[in-house]
Amino acid sequence: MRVRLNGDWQTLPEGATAADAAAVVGVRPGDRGVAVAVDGAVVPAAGWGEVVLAEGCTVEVVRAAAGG
Amino acid sequence: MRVRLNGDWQTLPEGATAADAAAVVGVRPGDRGVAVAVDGAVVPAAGWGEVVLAEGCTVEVVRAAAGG
Amino acid sequence: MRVRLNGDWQTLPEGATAADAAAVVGVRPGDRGVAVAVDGAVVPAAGWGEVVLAEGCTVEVVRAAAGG
Amino acid sequence: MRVRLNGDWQTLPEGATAADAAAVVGVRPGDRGVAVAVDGAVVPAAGWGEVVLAEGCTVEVVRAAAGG
Amino acid sequence: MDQMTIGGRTLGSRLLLGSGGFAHPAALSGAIHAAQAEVVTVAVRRVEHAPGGLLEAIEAAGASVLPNTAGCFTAREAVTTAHLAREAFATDWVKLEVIGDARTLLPDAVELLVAAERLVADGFTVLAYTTDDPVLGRRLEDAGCAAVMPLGSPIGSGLGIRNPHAISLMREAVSVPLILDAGIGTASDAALAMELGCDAVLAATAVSRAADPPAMARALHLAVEAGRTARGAGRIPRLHHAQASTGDEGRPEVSA
Amino acid sequence: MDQMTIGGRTLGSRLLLGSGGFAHPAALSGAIHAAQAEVVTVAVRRVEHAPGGLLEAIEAAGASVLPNTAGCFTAREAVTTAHLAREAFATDWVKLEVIGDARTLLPDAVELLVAAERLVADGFTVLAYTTDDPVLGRRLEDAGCAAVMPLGSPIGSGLGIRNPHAISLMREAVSVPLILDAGIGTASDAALAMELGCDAVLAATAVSRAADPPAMARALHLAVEAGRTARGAGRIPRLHHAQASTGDEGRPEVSA
Amino acid sequence: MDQMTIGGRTLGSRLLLGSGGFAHPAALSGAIHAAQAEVVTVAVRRVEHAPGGLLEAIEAAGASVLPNTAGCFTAREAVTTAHLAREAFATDWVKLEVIGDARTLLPDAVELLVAAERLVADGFTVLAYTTDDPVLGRRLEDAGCAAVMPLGSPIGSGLGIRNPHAISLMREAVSVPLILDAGIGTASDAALAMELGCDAVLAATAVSRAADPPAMARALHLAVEAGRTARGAGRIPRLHHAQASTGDEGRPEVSA
Amino acid sequence: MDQMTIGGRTLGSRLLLGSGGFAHPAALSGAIHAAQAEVVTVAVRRVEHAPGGLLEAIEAAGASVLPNTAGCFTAREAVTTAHLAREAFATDWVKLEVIGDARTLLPDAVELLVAAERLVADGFTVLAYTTDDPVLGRRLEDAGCAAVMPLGSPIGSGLGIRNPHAISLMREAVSVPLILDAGIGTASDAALAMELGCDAVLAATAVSRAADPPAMARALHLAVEAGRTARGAGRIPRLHHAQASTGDEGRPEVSA
Repeated sequence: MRVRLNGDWQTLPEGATAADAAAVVGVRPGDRGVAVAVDGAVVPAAGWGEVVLAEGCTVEVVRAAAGG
Repeated sequence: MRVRLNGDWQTLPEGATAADAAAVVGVRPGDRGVAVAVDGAVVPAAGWGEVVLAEGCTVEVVRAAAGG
Repeated sequence: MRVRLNGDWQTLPEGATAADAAAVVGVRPGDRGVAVAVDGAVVPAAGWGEVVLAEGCTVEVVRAAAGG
Repeated sequence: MRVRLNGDWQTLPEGATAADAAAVVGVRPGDRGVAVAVDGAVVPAAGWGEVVLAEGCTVEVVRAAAGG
Repeated sequence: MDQMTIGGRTLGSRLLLGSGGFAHPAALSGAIHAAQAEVVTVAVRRVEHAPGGLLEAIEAAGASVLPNTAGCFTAREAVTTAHLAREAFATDWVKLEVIGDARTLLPDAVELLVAAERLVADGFTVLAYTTDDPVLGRRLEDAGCAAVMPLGSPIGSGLGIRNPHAISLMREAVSVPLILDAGIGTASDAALAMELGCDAVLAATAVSRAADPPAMARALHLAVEAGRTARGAGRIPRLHHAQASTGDEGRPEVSA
Repeated sequence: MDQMTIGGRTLGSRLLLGSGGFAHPAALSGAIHAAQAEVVTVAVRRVEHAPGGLLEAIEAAGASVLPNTAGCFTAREAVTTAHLAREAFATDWVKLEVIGDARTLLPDAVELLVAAERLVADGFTVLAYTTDDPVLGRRLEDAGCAAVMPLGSPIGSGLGIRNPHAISLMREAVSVPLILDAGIGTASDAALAMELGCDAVLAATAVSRAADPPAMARALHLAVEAGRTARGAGRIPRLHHAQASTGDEGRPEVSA
Repeated sequence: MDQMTIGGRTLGSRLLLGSGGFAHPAALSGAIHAAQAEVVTVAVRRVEHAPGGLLEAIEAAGASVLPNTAGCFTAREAVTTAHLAREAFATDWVKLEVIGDARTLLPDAVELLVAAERLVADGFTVLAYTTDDPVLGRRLEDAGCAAVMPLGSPIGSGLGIRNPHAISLMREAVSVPLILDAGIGTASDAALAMELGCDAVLAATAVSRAADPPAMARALHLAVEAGRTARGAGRIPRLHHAQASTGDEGRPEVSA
Repeated sequence: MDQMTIGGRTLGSRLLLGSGGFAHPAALSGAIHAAQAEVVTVAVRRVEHAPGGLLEAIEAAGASVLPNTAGCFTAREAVTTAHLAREAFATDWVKLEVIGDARTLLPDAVELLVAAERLVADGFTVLAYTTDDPVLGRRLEDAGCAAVMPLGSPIGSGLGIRNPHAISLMREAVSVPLILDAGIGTASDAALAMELGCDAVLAATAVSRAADPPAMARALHLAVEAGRTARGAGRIPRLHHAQASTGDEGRPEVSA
């Protein structure tokens, strides 16, 4: 299954969850200061393991960066 | 029949038209530089005689005034 | 003898000194923060008693005033 | 005889006049729009031939130049 | 001066005039002539408050009428007013004003844009009175406005161009004609507007309430041409120190 | 435009031009015509550095010559330079410059005043280039100067009028003609100078180093007339809030 | 200085800081301390581009985080970014930016208002970065924004407050806290903002790219307090002429 | 803040205060404390017009007295006044004012310089109130003045610094301490003075006639430190366009 993860196309196993995608970029549930959106909808940390990704979906995993 | 003509309530006979209202404020079809709106819709000069006013409607008869 | 003391013509006895003029406006030798000029020349406090005034001279007795 | 002519030391014959100096820089009496000063004093054109230069004097021959 | 084109129409004059505030009709005529204005704004008012003869006076002075929507606080009001004006004055042109505040008479960006889109769709040639916001200016252009009219300062304030930097950014942002509207107080304001890249200037109160309206009209006419010519002439750069206009070379020694 | 009088001579043009900085002589001629200038400044330089023909070019363009004392740092130098100029150009007029600093080319008040007094005594018509100091301006007038020429900003800087308030105070202080000299960068600067009460403007670098000198000359000519006309027209007051130029009376109800 | 309240939260400091542009994290910490800032903005970026530790550094310096929506060009982007920030940083606060132009980074009035309404409905405490348009400021307040943040000039330009008159009109128009955002270059800009009636100032580039960021942070901290104190102190009126601070009464005659 | 040295004396405070215009003596004391001023100017007046106790009040507030020559129109008057002050107050310091015009209270350059030379020769430490003319400033320094005090605008006018460019040129021209005197209206004026390179600021009317003098004194004290700190911090350059303080790198795709 292909998902667009932080701007890059990645291959994840079928049934992969938001938590799996987050893990690819080094983020685990419980990490502080991060957030995940799937197809533009924010997924609360508690739900990362339950949200199953769909083929072609967009996943964004973000953190605070220096900014104005 | 009561119509609100240029901000004042006026009594016009049943069946009165936009032309009749215009006449009240001294304007006749063919006068240059004037326009009439009934309930916010502009009535072309050619149609003044055909637009029959309804009870309680708003008629505005306007002309150019000095302005910025 | 007439002297111009702080802008007003005053009559002082012949032989009057700068000290005498100062006294007229309430100033004594040893008073702090005052100065005396006779005809535009500053007279040190120690010398007030010795400077004899001439007819028609100008005496100024000054102090600090509020100012920009 | 050495004179300082327009900033350069030049050798002129004894008895040379302001007119002679002017000639060195290409200016003749009657030329329009020029003036001569010897040691900081302006010499009217009519007098160029009569003003005899002294050893070491400064001669300036000027004209209009573009300027603010 | 070179001509300009708004909505397909060519104008020889880059000074537009407002008709409000004159002490009497003859003063308006005199000002139009002195300004050499080809376009004069008028408002739409009930006939009892509009004495008549204004159109004729403007046309007799050689100008054409640009109706405005002064006093409208909503897109709805402005759109209807524009339609009344089209019917009354037989022109598709409208100077679109949608005001957001009675004390400053500043435009309301949101209502303005809604009205502009609607009027463009209805076939109007829209000249939009706006803030000095380059992004809004671009949006008005994208909406199809024929000209964008940023304010220099509030209407009638005479404060001139409070933010020249913003006007220069508008010039970069907007391709349709840019007309400085509102705030002009005197000639140097008008010249500055043109130097900043405006295509034209609209003056109303500056002229009509000046002590001598025709004189101020003439002054602004000259200033607009001066400013446009100066922009085209390519001004010198600004320097912190001096630059001599007279060379030092060949300066005589005269200090002896 | 109305005429002005300096030292008993009547001038029809209120824009004076400097002759320095032009790329070639023809550019100067073109600028004089475009500026409609009647007075053009020239410097006094050694003949080797002064190619000749400048006077003739200026006169052919219909203007007369105003010699300056550019580059002089003392009263002594300036006085002698003025005398050389009188001899060479057969004019009593001199634009008196006594510079106090090479980097800013700002005037030296003390030397300036000494030179002015001397030249007036020697029969010159002195136009004094000065700071924007009203007290110094008055002193120069009292010394007999025919005109006082405050700077807007340093020579050639193009920074315009850095202190309009000072220029307006100078206008109150000085009765002889006031000519804004130095700093003009573009048309709006010249218009502003006139609005502040100056009687004329002198431009040099602004014209000669513009991308298109005759165009800038024309722009300044127009701006000077615009500014002077505007001053005479009596501008509107500046207001913090807006003042409607269109009355609200009789506005139709069109919001239904 | 007196405290201020935004969205029900009391702040002791009226200088907010941006975290962008610092050469290294320690510089940010030093600046927060020197600024005595309690609120520091951060952006939301992909984890690969966000090295981590920023939140901790800000909190260790005693400040709390204000997420921004920098880089968003539509209401949709900004709203989602705000939701991501709320999830990541456990705060309802958001500095709402919706940009309309990449070169000037000026806000887009229409998208801004749409996003503000949505975020308020979603329970956010919205601090809205806006133009200096008083009508838009009022609309943002009416939409429920907790603070209105007008720009002085474009982000990072250091041009200060280009239009003080507009900021003073915003103060009249807006009742919620007014925070001058964008354009601050140096201390006098911050002082002026407060004198015009702003409740606070946000500085980013002015501090982070100064030669000595903590020094500039401290300068702005002082300037904000200076400006606020001055506004409260009731400044003297502006006069065209002088008013002596020393009376002439009793001046001795010493000219003999 | 770092210390400054005038005429060999070290001062910890860079805000000097004028004693004129206060409603009552206690207001002066409060202002001295709030300003943390170490130097306070006083005038020299006939005893009948000088109620006494002023020196004591100033000293009790921890400051020392700087006599001025306010009201003098000639070098002669100023020199004698300075001598009277030295005798009365046992100080060699004098703030030298020689006024050239009663309405603007602007200095007379020529008389000022004559008086400065004389007083320096007489052993005074001269702080010279002057125009914003860099050449005159240099001449005053060359004459031996211990400090040069340019005006921002006329005394008591509250117009601030009308010509910041001139003040920056003065900073380049003068090596002795530069103290901005006259015209300060509010905190941002004082901050700007320091940013332009002044070493200190003198405020009189701005404080004494403010609605709340101690508050304004404190505001100016903060502003002076803010401005000086900002100058030392190395401000960012001014840019025509924006410069993002938040990078675009890593911005999430959230527009779906």
